[in-house]
Amino acid sequence: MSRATTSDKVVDERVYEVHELTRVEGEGSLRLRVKDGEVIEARLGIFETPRYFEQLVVGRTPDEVIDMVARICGICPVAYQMSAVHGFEDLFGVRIDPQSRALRRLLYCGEWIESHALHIYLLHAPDFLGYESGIAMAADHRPLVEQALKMKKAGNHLIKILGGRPIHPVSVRVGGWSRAPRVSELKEHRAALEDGLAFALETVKVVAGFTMPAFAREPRVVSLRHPAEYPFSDGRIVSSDGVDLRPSAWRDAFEEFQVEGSNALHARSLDGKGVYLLGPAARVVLAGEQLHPLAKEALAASGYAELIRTNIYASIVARAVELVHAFAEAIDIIDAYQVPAEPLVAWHSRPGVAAWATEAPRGLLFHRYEVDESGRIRAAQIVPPTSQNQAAIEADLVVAAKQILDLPHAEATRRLEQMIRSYDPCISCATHFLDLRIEEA
Amino acid sequence: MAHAPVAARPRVGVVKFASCDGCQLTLLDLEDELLSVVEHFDIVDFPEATSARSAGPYDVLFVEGSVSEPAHLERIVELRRKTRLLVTIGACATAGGIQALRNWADHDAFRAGVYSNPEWIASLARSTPIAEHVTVDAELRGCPIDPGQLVELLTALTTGRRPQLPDEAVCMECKRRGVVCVMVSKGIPCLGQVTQTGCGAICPRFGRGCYGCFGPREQANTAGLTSHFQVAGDRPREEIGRLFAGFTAYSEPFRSMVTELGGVRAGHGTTTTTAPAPRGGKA
Amino acid sequence: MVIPVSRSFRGNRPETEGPAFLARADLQVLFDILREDGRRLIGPTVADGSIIYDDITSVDELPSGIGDEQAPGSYRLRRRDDERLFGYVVGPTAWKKWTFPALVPLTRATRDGHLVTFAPEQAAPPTLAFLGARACEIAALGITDRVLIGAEFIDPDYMVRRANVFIVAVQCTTSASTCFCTSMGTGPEVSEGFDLSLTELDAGFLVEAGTPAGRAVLERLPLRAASAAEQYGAAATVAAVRAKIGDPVPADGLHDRLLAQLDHPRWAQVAERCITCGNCTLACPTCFCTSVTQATDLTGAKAVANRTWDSCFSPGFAKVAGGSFRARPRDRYRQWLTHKFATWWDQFGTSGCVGCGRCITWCPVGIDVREELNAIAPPVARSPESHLVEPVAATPNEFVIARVAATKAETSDTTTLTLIGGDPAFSRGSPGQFAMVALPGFPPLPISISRFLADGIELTIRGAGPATKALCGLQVGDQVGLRGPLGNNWPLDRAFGRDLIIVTGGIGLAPLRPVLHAIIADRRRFGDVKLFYGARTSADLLYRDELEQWGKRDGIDVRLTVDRGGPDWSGRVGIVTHLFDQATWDGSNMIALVCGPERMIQATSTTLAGRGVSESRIHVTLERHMECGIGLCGHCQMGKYFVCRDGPVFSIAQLGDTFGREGI
Amino acid sequence: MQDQASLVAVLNSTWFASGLEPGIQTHLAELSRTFTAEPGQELFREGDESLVFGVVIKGRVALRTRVPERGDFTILTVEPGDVYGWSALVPPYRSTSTAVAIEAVEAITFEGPALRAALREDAALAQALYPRVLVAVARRLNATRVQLLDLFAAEQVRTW
Repeated sequence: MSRATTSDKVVDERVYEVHELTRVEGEGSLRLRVKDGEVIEARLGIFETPRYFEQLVVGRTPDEVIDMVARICGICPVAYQMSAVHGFEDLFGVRIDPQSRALRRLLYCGEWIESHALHIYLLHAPDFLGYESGIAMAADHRPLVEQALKMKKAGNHLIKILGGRPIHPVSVRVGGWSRAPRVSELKEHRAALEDGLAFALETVKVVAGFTMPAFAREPRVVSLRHPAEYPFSDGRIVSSDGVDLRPSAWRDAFEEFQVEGSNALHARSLDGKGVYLLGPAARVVLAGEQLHPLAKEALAASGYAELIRTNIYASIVARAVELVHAFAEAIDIIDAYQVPAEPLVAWHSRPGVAAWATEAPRGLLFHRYEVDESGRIRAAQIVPPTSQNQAAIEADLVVAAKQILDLPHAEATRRLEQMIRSYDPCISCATHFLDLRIEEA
Repeated sequence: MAHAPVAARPRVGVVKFASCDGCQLTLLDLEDELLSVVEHFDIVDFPEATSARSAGPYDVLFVEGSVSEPAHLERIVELRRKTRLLVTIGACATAGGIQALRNWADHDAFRAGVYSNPEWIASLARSTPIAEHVTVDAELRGCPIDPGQLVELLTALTTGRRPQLPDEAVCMECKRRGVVCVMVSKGIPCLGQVTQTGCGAICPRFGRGCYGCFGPREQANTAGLTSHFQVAGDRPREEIGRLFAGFTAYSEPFRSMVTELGGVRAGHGTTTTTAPAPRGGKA
Repeated sequence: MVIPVSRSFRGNRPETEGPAFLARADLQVLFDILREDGRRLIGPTVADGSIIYDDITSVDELPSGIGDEQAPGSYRLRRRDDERLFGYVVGPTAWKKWTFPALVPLTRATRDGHLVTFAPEQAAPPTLAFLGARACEIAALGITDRVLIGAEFIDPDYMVRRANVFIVAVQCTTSASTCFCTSMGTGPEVSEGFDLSLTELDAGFLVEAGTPAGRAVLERLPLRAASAAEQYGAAATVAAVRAKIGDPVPADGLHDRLLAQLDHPRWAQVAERCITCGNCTLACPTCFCTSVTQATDLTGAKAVANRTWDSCFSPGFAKVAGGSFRARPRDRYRQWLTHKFATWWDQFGTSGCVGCGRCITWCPVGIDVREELNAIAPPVARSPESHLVEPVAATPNEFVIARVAATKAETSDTTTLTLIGGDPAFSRGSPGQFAMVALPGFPPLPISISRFLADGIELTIRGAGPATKALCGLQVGDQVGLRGPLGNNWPLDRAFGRDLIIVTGGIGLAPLRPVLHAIIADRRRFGDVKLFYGARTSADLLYRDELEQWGKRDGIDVRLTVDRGGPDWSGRVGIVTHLFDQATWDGSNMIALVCGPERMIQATSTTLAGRGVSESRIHVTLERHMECGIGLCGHCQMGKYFVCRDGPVFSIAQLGDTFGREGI
Repeated sequence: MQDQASLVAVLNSTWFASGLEPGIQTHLAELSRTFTAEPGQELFREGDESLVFGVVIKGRVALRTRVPERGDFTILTVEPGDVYGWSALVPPYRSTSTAVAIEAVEAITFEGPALRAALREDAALAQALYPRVLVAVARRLNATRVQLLDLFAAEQVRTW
């Protein structure tokens, strides 16, 4: 994959180009060609090296798959474990202990906190405040960054209590947990979560105070929705225009396809309605009703409840609101926690298709595995949120292009980068591939 | 004073090859130390964390990820040229990573099984550790690396001493922490004896067998362990092979065990030796 | 409440001194008394599929009706068909977890410009009561006492922790397939080393006091006299256990037989199965090997030295700059087994094994020491060289501060430091002794003392690694931490009235330099004195000026030779032995002092023997990996010696056939 | 040219020839002659035919070998009591190094061809002498091996 597509030297043509996007996870590039005011090319190039996960898991057992797919992403390993484990338990008909289920939500809270805090303060906020990095930002806003790190640590530590380490935790197994925490272990962490909650609420105010570049477009949004809880790993896949599916049935409405010049597959909906948006903004729009009361209040108070539908830059507010939710729900779960009677319930493999979608910090993450008679994976498909968002990002680049034409070139390029960061693209996630043979099968 | 740090405020770079970014993220996960780390180290290049870029030279370069596409080949040599101390971080950089499982498979079958247009994508037939291409001054093992070991390495750099990275078995960590051996007391197969410690014996502490993400320790007696699994544990060869076919599978002697016992299905959809339907949870 | 109850029973205590009976229902009273006395109770409880020793407060936490089944490489809990509270054998982790913790902070150090400080960590251990210690486990504590507080050097941390423990022993009424206490003479009967002992019967316990402290507690228990039947029943059960275990490892002559088998092919065979994971050593109740790691902050101004359990099975354990002295797994297995069952006797006058069977059960691949052993042995006396001076900072965690008064570059990579202060003990040290030298954040290093001054010492250091380079980089005014003088000395007194030959090479001249100073100070007491000194090149010769003086002025036959003769060098070329291969002089009245790489020592002693210098008159120094310098950490063990404590000077005769043998 | 008696005495004082039977010593003495060299004087040159086998009595002889582009290197110095020129007794009778006196040297020397002839004819002489030549060469060999180990070399110092 060519890492530096050199800009053509056409007289009346402007090229906005970032050969290596920074403050995003993974390796991607941006290229926007505008000719006589008309956008003729808008591309988020992804040159992150392929690692063939869908192939690597072939022949492995479900529990091995849970360990392996976590390695797709260092920022959201839990999401990968969650989509996989729920898919297998759905296929095998495993009923896990209610407390085990609560712990799964708690684990997801930890990841949302860690990922959102990282993105808001270390990756995205510097754009609004004009710094090259969160670290540089600390020079002028040390208390803010220190608090942010504390918040991030609270999330990481939650994952560590449950899974041994913040990145690639080890305890999620088909049937529950290889080890369930003692009540005291969680209670000891409660105070840190209380502090985190307080600062998360503060964070909503802080980011709502940022000046958002003008941007107007109402995308089609997709996420999980659950009648009783904010969506993590359960509910139905819904869209702003009437899609309503079991989390296992993603392929009934969507498909992936390969695009030249990208190591990631794009996704589109089969009904031809094209692009759609995933992530915090989509979830808040579709499932805001189930937000924790504290998060709901914060959203209302922020004055962004409507704007996050149309202004992609405002996704940072949605992210902050979810931060509040994750802290608040984590505390509720800990208060109600009892050690599961049976942390790991026995199960037996059965052949068939194990498919499920859960809500990664960046949006809907779909896994599909064909399990054979010997309990091994025959084929796999993994559709991460970023490859689904990619089309939406490129569509928005076109919209944004019209608004930045009068800006100085460097400033315009920076603005485009900022917009891309609004999606919190996770490029190493995106670099995974559909196995077309499944289609034929 | 007595000690001779690498430099007053070393110029540090953090770069990635084929990886999940988890190991460089570990640097950002040093929430308590991060701000004082950047006081003692001049982080000149770290794309995931800052838009400020530098093409080197570097006093210290942290390299994440494995060499797995053609462009990587010259890039790592070029980086080595600009670097005083090159430190590989994580299983991908030190062992080739989970993606090195493809080294046992037919790469073209892999690509064809994966792409409608494989010709659009460049990748190498083998995913290989950095040390297979350039001299490495120090390595942090693990998938991901251990924050404590990262801090140890950073403080060793500022103090000018040799970093203390144990070459012993995970078992030592289990015993020091009073963790009851899962293999002896539960019959769970565990690679702890042949795996280098540094993780803090996480898996045994969480009721699982070690799956070797820190890679083989010095003089790892994998053959001895394997024959024990076969004889005492009565486990099929291919199941033992899959134990070794993990995140550091491409490091010897794990590599030989995978080659000898199987455990990686070559290419897409091919079948493998029979194994009993797995039983999860408590039997 | 407890106390009134127990008081009310006072009157009922038996007049006879025989064992008393404690009803099962009253065991909690013992718990409460011990806790009222301010003790944390550590006892058996079920956790994570095994019976571990942990904090407990109530009888309900005991493994009631739970037993264990142990076999090589396997441990499982099983339901007993009774409700016995102590119906198991021994848990996975030995009591040393509390008396000799896996991690102990030793020293806190700081550096501020030139100034350094070293503050020993003071252990403030909890007051504990061990409930349910078995005969083998109590024996193990006794052995550890000998090792860590029984000789001239002591481990202060262990001492305080150990002193704080009240031991409630429990007689074994059951055994595991892995037990062999009977062969090791440590059980199953508990006969000493306890404060209280319990023998469990269905209805309760026979109780006996072993110490005044135990007696004091016993007097507060609700007891009645044990019936003859109860006493007989208890005795019979324990006797049955002894009978069941039998004598799996007959122990007569084990020491000698084992040491006679250093070349047995079995070492290689067992090494194929052994994973060298170290589990056996860490599960062992008597293994005491440790390593020290340095934890520094980013500024390097603060450092903590932590001591952790280590194992002779780890590749790095016996490593020195040149490599490991026990490179092969077979060497390490042999080291462990011969130390446990043989050389332990030479060092401590006891076996290192108590027959608890942990190394068998917790060996993941089920290697059974009993199978690997072949029979028995009487103790032999230890033969340490005594110290001339009581060293300062004699524990592993103390240091005295000395200041660099001068530095002299001897060669491109070697520097001599003059250290002033420290302690007068250093100046009273004796040629051949060494000092442990520490900089905050760096591992302390054993460095030979190359000159004794009225108010300090000189150290000659070759900058080979970061720590030694840091020492070579010290400037005048910088401070270092010192412990010593340690190790034994060159037996100069043996050379009075005799001829003396000193053969050395490279940095090896440093520990011999004080010998020459001593000779010159008292030249007449010695006969003909030769100094044969080799170096790689002429540029690598140490103490050039002094060498010249010794030859010209002090009547010493100084002969230099180099391995590589450059154009600038008109002196001798060739290895040191070459200096007297051709000689015709008679060594029958000669004492030889040799210091250098082991291979050079071998070549030299062979040649010397050819000159008629007997092995008992050839004294050499050995290099080994030293960490504590006082025989407490185990790294420098060589056969029956700790090189740091019993050496570094040995006669070839003393070393016997272990010298030059691979993997010792 | 010294008289027999003193030559025998001198020979006897050396490790190489001490304790030989009187008969053999006399025979050796007949074949030998004393030899002196000034500092810097070259005794023989590497590669030339080796004509002289000698025992150093006083002074020191350096054995040098030439390394192309690095010049002469002293590989060994021969000290009193030791022999040089053993290649005069071993085919192809060519010197394996260049010998230079680095101090005033006194030696007892034997003409190679003559000594070889004598060893061929006088079985007793051969029987007594060859073992000692062998020991001398064996010592060279062992010393060379130890030298090759480069025992005092500093192990390569890395940053870590």
